[in-house]
Amino acid sequence: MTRFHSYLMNKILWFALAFCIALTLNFLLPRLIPGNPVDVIVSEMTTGGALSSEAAKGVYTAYIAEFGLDKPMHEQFLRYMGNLARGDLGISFARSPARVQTLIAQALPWTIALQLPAILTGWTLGNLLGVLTAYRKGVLDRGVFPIFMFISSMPYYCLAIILLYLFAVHFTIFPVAGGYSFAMTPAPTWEFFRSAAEHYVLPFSSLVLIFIGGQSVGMRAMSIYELDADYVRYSRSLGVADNRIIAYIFRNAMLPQITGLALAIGSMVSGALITEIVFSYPGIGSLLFGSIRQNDYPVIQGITLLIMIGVLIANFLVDIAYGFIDPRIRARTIGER
Amino acid sequence: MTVATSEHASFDSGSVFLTGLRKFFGIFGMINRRLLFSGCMLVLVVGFGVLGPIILGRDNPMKTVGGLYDPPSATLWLGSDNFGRDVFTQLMHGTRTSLIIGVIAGLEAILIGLLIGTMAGYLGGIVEEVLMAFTNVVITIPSIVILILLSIAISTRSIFAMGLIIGLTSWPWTARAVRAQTSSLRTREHVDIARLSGAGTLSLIIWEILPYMLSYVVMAFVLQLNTGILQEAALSMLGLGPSNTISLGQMLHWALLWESVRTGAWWGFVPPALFLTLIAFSLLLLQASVDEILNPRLRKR
Amino acid sequence: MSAHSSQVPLLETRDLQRAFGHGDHAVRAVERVSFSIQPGEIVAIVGESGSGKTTLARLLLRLLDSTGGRILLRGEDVTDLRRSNDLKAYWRKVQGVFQDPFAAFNQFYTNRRVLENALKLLNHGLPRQEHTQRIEAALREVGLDPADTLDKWPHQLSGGQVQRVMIARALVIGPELLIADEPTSMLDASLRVTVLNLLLALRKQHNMGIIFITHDLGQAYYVSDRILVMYQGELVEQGPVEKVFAMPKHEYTQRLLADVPRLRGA
Amino acid sequence: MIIKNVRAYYAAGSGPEVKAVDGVSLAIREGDVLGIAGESGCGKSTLAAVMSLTARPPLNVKGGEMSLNGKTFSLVEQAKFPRDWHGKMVALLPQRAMNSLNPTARVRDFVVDVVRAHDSTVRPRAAIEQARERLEQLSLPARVLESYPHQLSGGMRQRVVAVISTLLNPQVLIADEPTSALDVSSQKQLVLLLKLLLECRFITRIVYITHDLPMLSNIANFIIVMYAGKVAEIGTTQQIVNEPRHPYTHALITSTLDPDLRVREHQLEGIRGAPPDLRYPPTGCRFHPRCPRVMEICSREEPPIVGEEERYAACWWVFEQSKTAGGKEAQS
Repeated sequence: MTRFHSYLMNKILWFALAFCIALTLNFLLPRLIPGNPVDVIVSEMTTGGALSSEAAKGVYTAYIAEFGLDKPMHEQFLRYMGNLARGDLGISFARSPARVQTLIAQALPWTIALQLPAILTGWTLGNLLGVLTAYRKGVLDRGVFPIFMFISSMPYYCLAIILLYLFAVHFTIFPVAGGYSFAMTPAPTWEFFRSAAEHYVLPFSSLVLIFIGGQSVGMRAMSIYELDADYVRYSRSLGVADNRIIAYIFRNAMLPQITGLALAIGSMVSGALITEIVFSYPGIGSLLFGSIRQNDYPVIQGITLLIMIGVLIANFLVDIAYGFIDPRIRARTIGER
Repeated sequence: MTVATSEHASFDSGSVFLTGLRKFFGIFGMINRRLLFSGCMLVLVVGFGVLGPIILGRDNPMKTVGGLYDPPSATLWLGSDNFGRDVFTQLMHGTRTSLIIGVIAGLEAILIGLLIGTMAGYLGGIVEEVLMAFTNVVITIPSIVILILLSIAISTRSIFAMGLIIGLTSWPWTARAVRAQTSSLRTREHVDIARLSGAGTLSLIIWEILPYMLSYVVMAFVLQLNTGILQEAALSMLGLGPSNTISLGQMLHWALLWESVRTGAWWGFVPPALFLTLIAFSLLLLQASVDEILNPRLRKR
Repeated sequence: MSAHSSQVPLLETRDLQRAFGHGDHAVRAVERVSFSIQPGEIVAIVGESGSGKTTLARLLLRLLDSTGGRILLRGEDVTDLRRSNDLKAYWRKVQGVFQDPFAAFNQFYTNRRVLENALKLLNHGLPRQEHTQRIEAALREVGLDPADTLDKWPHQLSGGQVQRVMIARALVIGPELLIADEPTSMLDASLRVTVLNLLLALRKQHNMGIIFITHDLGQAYYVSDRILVMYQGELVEQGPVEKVFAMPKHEYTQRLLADVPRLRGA
Repeated sequence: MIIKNVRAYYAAGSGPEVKAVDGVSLAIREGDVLGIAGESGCGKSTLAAVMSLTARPPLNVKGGEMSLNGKTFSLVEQAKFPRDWHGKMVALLPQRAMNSLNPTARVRDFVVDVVRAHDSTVRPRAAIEQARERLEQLSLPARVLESYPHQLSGGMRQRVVAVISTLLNPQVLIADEPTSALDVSSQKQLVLLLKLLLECRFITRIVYITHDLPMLSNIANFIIVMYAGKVAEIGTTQQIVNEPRHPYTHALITSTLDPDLRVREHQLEGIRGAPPDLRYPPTGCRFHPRCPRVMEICSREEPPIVGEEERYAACWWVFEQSKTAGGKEAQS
């Protein structure tokens, strides 16, 4: 086990380093804007006529003090880290006094509810389709597969736009925007769930089709590689049944795909940002979109932080899982390609 | 160190280069339909974006020529957008911008990837460890985060800057692959033979290792080009596109923001979405069909 | 052969070592190998896969740094040569031929380029014409027609021909010692003999010392004067061929000799 | 078992096919080990694929039939063979045992699949028990059943594969260069194992394919020498080794380097040239461009078969020799 321990320590160290670098970037980059972010906001407020110059000055000093932008950089950094440690992401510029973590907590469930089922469904169906097209060839390989290959090469937001136009605008089968009817407030009622389900269909389909496409293309290539392996030829020469051979191939081609699943779940938050914008779905994507338009830096930083944490954790878990699998199996199933 | 070559192995090894050569020139000889299709599509798209504005004399995509979402007509072939600008002109210029950004990003990613990958793979030891650790850290930080933060930090984003930013986040995968290839190539006997003839490190990398990676590099560039174009579109749709110009992503951005989809003004969003799809599909098809030619395992089917 | 022992050997190793990796996980590919070779002598190093014989070849060719021990060329310590010019000087005297003739050629260049590159090592500033003469002479010596070989790509030749071009490459440089790492193992039996005969001719013509690395006892027996047996990185036995074959001392050599299939039975 | 007139070509993209095996017939009796010898590109591995019913595109079988136990099938449509032929009538002992076992399955799981493929009523436990018994009879450790392939040494892996291939007591075992990646000690052990399998009557016929003549002379009692997709000579091992008739066989035998004293006594001669490109095989006798005994007729006409069914050579020179010898006999 000592070997595994040192592997683990090594990994923890590297991920800690990656995390520190990510945090520093997250802190530093928005502060590179010439002047400071508050300048931009306040000037926009005044030009918009929302504020008199007197009031603007008040807002300005209040913001500067609130965000500690008058302090030297290192002090700001310590403060930022200290707040983070307490789970405090600060106050939204645009929706003050709402705290960033509250805004994110409202949006995140929508994103997860949209993405997680789409990823799991797409992954499962895509892998099955991939193996079957590789092994069975015929109609599946020449008819169904190219369609999914086309879909998978499509930018996912383009598919979203086209689905939206076709099924919500041209044929008004589904609602055009939002996560539920505007007339409602979220409540655990039958009507609300019905409305949410109606709003769910299009964004979900746009994601799931892309996932199936991408997954099946990858799985097909992997399966073709396995099909050519010596062990397949040998098993066939001994008369081993087809379904057993497919099971071998599936299992061996699957190992790398599991990594893909873990990483897809880890990057779930950033995976469908634009889908949400297209459908005005009340998740993280829409929140980010609004925040960018309003120069709401604390919210943007909060979201980027969330994305990073998800991806880093997923990567970390995948690496640890690989430490468990025997390295020789790993080398043979993944390393050689 | 096998006892002797098996029948199959030597059947292959004897003609490795023959097949290699055939692979290269065969691209012309055994053009498959998919390659032909994707190639033609790309030529058309590039011609449209690069030559279109010159031939048609439509050099200003920002000029207001109509009203809010005028439908297509004899003068406005694809109608006008939310600001009354000609969608057709925007499409040409947008295509060009997207392609330029993609090329800049792709070239940058390939160059950085090649530099870091060959250095790490060839030199090995501590250099390799440091470079690969750096690469792995960059890989684990999601590129979209860096892109968002960097785009915000640069308040005025030129086309060139957009390309650079995108390229800066997409090189690590190329670097990894190049390192893996380099470290296996450097143990090949022809590299040893060249060393025994007194060749220096740089000349070894350029003359003995790079030629073997040429086909990979071309394919990686195609993929990076695709990534670059799509990343630009995603950033633009988030509202972080290049300033003071138009790209396919920005056309979609404005179309979404000004409710072109929901008001049924299809000419606002269908052309850019179609073009993005077309470019992405052609590039991937090109990559796949070239891969098929270079990789006999897939071709056999 | 023992008569040479008073002379300064052409090449000598003392406790040569090479380990890969560090600490507990280190693999000792070559472990305390000491031997020497005289000018004009053919020494066979016999070992099976994993015995460390290819690592040893790369150490001797200075393509790989040792992790212990010394290498001496005509009494001069060459273990720590690092500078490009020093290494070039070494490679003028010590050259190599490798196992896989097709892998040893860069597929992107013709035979002419490989041979001309080898000449660069000599940096005499030879006139161009002399380049060509030297290359053509070398090709003729290995039994190839220069006009028919020079501008061909390696894939246009058979394995045996390519291997002979490889030997011609070494001849162009004119080394005192040739290290041949399994030069015949990828060749068919019928072509193998041609290459072995060529090695014998080189020794006769140029008084070249040859280290012939092989897994095949029969070939070792056919070409060499002395034989070294390697097992798990160590030199377990060495001596004149007849002696080693007639009275193998080490248990491994005995087993090896007993297990080799013979055409007409044991 | 009899195999008649096998022709198997590789489709080579554009351009002519590679005629890897072109009209080969052979017969093997119960209890025999038939060796097929030849150098790279002679078609011996292709023949192994055809005989073990594992030929797949781009290798296409153009003709030939196989008879075994009174049943005759055309080899052309390999997929049409009844499934119980695979493994039960004909079994393959492949070249690379390293890759021939599924890397992520234990040996016993594969054993279960093999046994149950032919009799689905067998319980998995019974299948494993059957394999365990077999291993013990052959004095191999039964614990290998619990291992993953990578946990076994190269030699052990090849022996395990040999046991699995013969588990169903196939009528013919096709061994395709099974020792080429092994060290000499493991080679010897594999050969001993195969001999033991014959002795125990688990298998009754072996077709052993290799480029390694000394190895072959230690296991086979009949040898077929192939050159460029055709049979050059057939005979018992003694006849091939001691009285080769075909110039090619002769050259092969003389260029074999045994580690014994005779080897050093004289300089050996190799064969000039290289094996032909089988997309464009030479006219007449395919060996004629390299043959030291080449005659004018060799490049024009296919060589005649000289000798009987079990001892012949296909060669013009041999034909001439036999004619003059026959003529002398008639005179005296």
